[in-house]
Amino acid sequence: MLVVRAIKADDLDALYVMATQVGSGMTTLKPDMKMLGDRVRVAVASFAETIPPHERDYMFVMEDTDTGRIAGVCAIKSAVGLTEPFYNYRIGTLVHSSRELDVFTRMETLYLSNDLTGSTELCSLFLHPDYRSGNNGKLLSKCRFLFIAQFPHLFTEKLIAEMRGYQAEAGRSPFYEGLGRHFFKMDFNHVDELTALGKKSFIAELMPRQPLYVAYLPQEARDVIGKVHPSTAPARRLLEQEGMHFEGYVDIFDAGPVLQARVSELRAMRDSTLAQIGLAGDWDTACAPETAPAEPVLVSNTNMRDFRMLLSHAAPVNGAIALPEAEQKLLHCHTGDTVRTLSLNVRKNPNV
Amino acid sequence: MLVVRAIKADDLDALYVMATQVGSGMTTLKPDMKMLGDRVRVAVASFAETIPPHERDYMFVMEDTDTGRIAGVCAIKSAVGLTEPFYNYRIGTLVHSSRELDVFTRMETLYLSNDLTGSTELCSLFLHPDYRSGNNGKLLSKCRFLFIAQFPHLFTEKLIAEMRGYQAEAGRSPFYEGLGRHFFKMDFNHVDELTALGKKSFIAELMPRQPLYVAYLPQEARDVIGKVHPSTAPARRLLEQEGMHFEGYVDIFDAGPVLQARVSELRAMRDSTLAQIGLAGDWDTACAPETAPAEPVLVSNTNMRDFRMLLSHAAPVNGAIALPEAEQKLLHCHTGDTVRTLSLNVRKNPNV
Amino acid sequence: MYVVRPVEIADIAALEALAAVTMPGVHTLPKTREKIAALVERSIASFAAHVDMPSEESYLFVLESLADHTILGTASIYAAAGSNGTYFSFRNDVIQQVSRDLNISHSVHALTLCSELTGYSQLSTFYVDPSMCDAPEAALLSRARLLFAVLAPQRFADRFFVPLAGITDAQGGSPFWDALGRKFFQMDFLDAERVIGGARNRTLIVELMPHYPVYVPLLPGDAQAAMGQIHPSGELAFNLLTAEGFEADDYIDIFDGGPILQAHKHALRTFTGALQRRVATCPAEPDRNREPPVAYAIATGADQHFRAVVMACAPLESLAVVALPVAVQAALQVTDGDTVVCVRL
Amino acid sequence: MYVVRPVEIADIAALEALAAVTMPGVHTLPKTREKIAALVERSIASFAAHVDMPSEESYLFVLESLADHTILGTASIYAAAGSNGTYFSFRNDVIQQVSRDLNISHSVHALTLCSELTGYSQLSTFYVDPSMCDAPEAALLSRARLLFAVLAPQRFADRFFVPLAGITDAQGGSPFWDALGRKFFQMDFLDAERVIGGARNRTLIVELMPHYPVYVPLLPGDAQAAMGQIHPSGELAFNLLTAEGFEADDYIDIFDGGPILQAHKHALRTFTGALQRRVATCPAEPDRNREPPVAYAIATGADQHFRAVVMACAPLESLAVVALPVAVQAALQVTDGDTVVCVRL
Repeated sequence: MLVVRAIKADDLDALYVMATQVGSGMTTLKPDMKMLGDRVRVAVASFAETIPPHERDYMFVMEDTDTGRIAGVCAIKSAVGLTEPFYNYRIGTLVHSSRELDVFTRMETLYLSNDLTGSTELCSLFLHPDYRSGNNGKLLSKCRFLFIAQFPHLFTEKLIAEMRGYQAEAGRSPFYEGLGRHFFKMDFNHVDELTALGKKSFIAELMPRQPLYVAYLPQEARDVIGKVHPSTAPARRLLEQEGMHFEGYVDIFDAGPVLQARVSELRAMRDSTLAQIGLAGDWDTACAPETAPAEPVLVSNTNMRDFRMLLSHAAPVNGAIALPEAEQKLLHCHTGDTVRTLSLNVRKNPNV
Repeated sequence: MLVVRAIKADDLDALYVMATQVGSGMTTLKPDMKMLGDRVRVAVASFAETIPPHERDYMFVMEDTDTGRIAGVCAIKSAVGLTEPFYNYRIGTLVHSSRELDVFTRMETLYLSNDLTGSTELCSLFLHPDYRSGNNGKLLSKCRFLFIAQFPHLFTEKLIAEMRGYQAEAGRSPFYEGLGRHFFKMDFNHVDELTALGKKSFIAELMPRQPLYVAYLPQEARDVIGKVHPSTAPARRLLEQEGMHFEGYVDIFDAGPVLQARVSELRAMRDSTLAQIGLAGDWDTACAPETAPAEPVLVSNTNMRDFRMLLSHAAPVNGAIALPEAEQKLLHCHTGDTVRTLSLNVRKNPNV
Repeated sequence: MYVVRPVEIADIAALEALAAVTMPGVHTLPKTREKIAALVERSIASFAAHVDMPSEESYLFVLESLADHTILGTASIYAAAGSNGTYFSFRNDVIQQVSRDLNISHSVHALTLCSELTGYSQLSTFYVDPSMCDAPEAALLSRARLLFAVLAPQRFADRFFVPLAGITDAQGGSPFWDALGRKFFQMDFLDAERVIGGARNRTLIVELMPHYPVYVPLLPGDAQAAMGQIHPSGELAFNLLTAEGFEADDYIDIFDGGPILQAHKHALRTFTGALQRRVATCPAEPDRNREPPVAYAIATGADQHFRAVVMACAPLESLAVVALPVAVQAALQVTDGDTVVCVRL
Repeated sequence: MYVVRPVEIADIAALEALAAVTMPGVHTLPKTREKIAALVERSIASFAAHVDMPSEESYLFVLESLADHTILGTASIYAAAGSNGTYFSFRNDVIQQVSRDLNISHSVHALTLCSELTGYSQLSTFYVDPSMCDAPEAALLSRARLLFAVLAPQRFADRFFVPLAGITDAQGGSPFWDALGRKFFQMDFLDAERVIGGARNRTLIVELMPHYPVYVPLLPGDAQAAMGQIHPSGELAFNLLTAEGFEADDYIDIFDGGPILQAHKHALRTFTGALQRRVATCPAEPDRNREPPVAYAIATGADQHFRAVVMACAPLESLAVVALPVAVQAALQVTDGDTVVCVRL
């Protein structure tokens, strides 16, 4: 079975092996033992709560308990941009209008901003190709929302996730070619590497600081603003189901979208429920709304330091959940313990 | 009893009388027969769906059915800024950081923007002082959300409400004194009047177009950015309960906040339910969760042209609502008709 | 002989004929008799006015052949550009970009909508009959405006500028306009020029044009190439003006990207080289032993009596008087002992 | 007699003594012997270099009393400001605001961080002993830098600027800094000047200073009042430079708001008034019938042999030679038939 759990110090080697599989495009998960070691150390300290909340970086691994193999990884960074500026373009609107000529022109504009400074970031999601099937991707991505719903006081009001932007053939970014290249005079991959290494002062030095009208860009560049890389589209949909939205912020290099949410408006915050492990009373069971019998449910324990989560088919009924023994064991829980539950899939209000 | 309903052509006189009571500060409800007449005409055409959705202005009156008197008014404008530019300041963040000096400065900035162009606006809320008691204010304000939940296809994704900004003694606006006055060289009230009259080209002509650092403003002006006038605080809270938030847009003159929501995330969209007028089955009643017996519920009919809404104490149970005869009459409904219901007050998830 | 003088009511028909052949674009003569008549009347009133501070005056000059009294060219100057508003132009800013970490150093050009030329005196309409293009009278006509400013400095600002028409294609399209103005105005170049009447001081400009600097590298190649380029019809004017001391690199037109030449009067040859000389009647037989003769523009009159002609004579630098033949005196309407200003052409 | 000449190693001690009395602020001598020595060495290398394009050279001059060989002042010039980066300043923009509807018309000043002065030649350190402030040698020292540029134009740009220290209070605080720089740097004025070493070309400036124009009306009154105002210690330099032809209104310093004077060389009296004359030895008894004598700065040498002195003599405009007493010839290290440049002081 698969369980998602807080990373531990001795996961480092497995994490490194996984990072070698990631390939380019994810700047936060590079096969660099020093970088990964630092990161795991911070993550372990985060779960142990030995560093201040805004410095934390909660990293989770998905473990295949049959083999002990690490199948995936994902993380929640408590606050971005507090030591290095965190840049985005924000898409705004300017209206140019003249009554005299009866002209009304609505223009999109790009503002270089650090508006998302201090936001909590969902990042570093990677699922090993061997495990890309069934609900595994959903489990890995959505586990973070359950964690946030369990410990909301640890997070700022704003949650973000940067999505990889659209690329054409051979990794060419039409947005970068239409904008950044004129100012950086170097290849997209080179720029990408520099930012991964934290060398960001060149952004302040070379990036045009004045707001730009989108209409100045070539059509090809305009077309991809806020578009994700095709391979990222499923990941985007999962986040959108949980209440994250594209609110007009994009990456300054490839114009990939940033999804955002208010923590308090996440589906996990609204709909997740606590339940005690055990059998529900007859009356409760009888009155339970009739749902599809095999509706999967995310279930986690409520323990920060040893946070663990899995996908169950046991449904919580009026505050009780009949969790199978094996799953209790994987969660390090027993009958009578409280767990947090959230249906894996979204149920829309049928009345609107 | 009080019923909120779509305005009708013959409400004009009563509306004018009400507008004389409003006083300064609300630019959209002035005692001007020509302006009000135009507005009522548009509103009637809106409910009749004889003008395109983005031109509509749904205006509601609250009628005291005992006396026939108009007790209050409120409106939903389908889309702002499509004929005259709609200006706001957007508050952004810029980080100035130098590793060399170990300086990291996070600055707030004001961007003159028309970002909210095309948004649906909640506006023109006024409740006659004689009726400012009980749940009347809530009923009047929240009726609009039920209307939106009933006809969501008519609205854009973004919903906004402009809140009156903070004023000091004698209507002095510290924000205006610290910023606008330097460029407009006239009194706040005069500026306010000009915008009410739709004379907005002076904004393009005189307003500083470049982004401003908030730190340049006097402390007194900075302190009131995003602050509402004390008398507006209760109205703000009502909107926030329904899922509207301050997202960093403020009025360009007095820095009053704009509250925003995605229509799809409104409480009314998530939680309002349809119910048939009639008695619930025994089984349903028996299984109903035990709520406080007198929990008030907003109930509306589902008829666009003759939209009517009131506050009831009948609770919907599994798709049925036992609405008293008198209330059915006020809603122009009968047994077997479908109504939309939403609890007046918010129920928070007790599990987070 | 030819004289440059203020326009008169009687010239309207001749101007109308000139207008029929001038090119489309900015800053040429209007096409209708009515508008030409309005221009002429405004000019006559301006020359007649007593001016302490330059304001809405507009002075129109014509080049007349004294032989047959035909009008062979016209040129104008506004006392203060944008006087009832703001004169808008694009300032050509250069931003140095340096990153020592990356070892990058280059400059980026940006165009900023600005109003700095407001209140400058503006040289406008300039047209000479093709038959006269190579004659010194073409230069005389162009400089007559500055000579008038030398004679009546209180009528003008200390700085002058001249917008020259930018390049357009055969259909009257402008690549610069297509990349910029069109996006905001949503109309063709010639339509925009028509609705705005060639003006650069209207509220609608600040309403419609971009508020933020335009980074030149983001413009399409043809628009970049058009920046600061003159319409072929403006070549003569351009050459005369740069020879005069005007500089071209700082500003361009907001519509077609044509160059706007500008200068402080102290940098202009007409101002720095103007010599005040007393008039003497020419001896019947000029002194053949003197240095070879030099072409001078000779002008007089600080009001409606302004006149300017071309004359060749010995260098005047070391002389206190200028000897004028009777015919020249007649053309200038001066006589022995009057004062004229003389500038080498 | 006094001579202005390139600094030499032997002057280091004297400069150290001068540095001990100069005011705190920008563009004065460094305080440590080590840094002074580095400056001197850099200057010596610059004077000795063969230069085609102005770059990182920096030239330091001293005013020496030939009577007792004391050093009474020093002045320097950089060949190209910001040569290893970008020289940042605030450009003083004026935005015309006009609303015809509201009948409003006024101008708003805005300060824009710009790099336009990059590559200009920069006049820097200037200090004269108080005993010499009223002597013509103070003017000589200031102008010696430009005289050197006249003699060695390939070493300098066509445009020059001079930043002058702005006003500070008794505690070394700057009201302009408090309103602007402090908000971004989060430190006191003197601390900021110390960490940046008085430079205006560092990456951290673009990292920390505001990216958008600062609207002047939003600044507190004392900061507005400080804009373009000089520190009292700079008054002498200011007067000498404006008399020279420098203009003060276009740029101010990004830290203290002090004025930055600038000019094209064609606008500077030293360039426009410089006369090249052959040296002749002075007659024992000067001609008493000539016009009253005029004070001239006389200079020679396009490299480390540069020398300049003050001398009174008859006007030189119409002469081909300048008669120099033997002592002056010695001070300039010239002799009969050599060429010198002469400018009226």
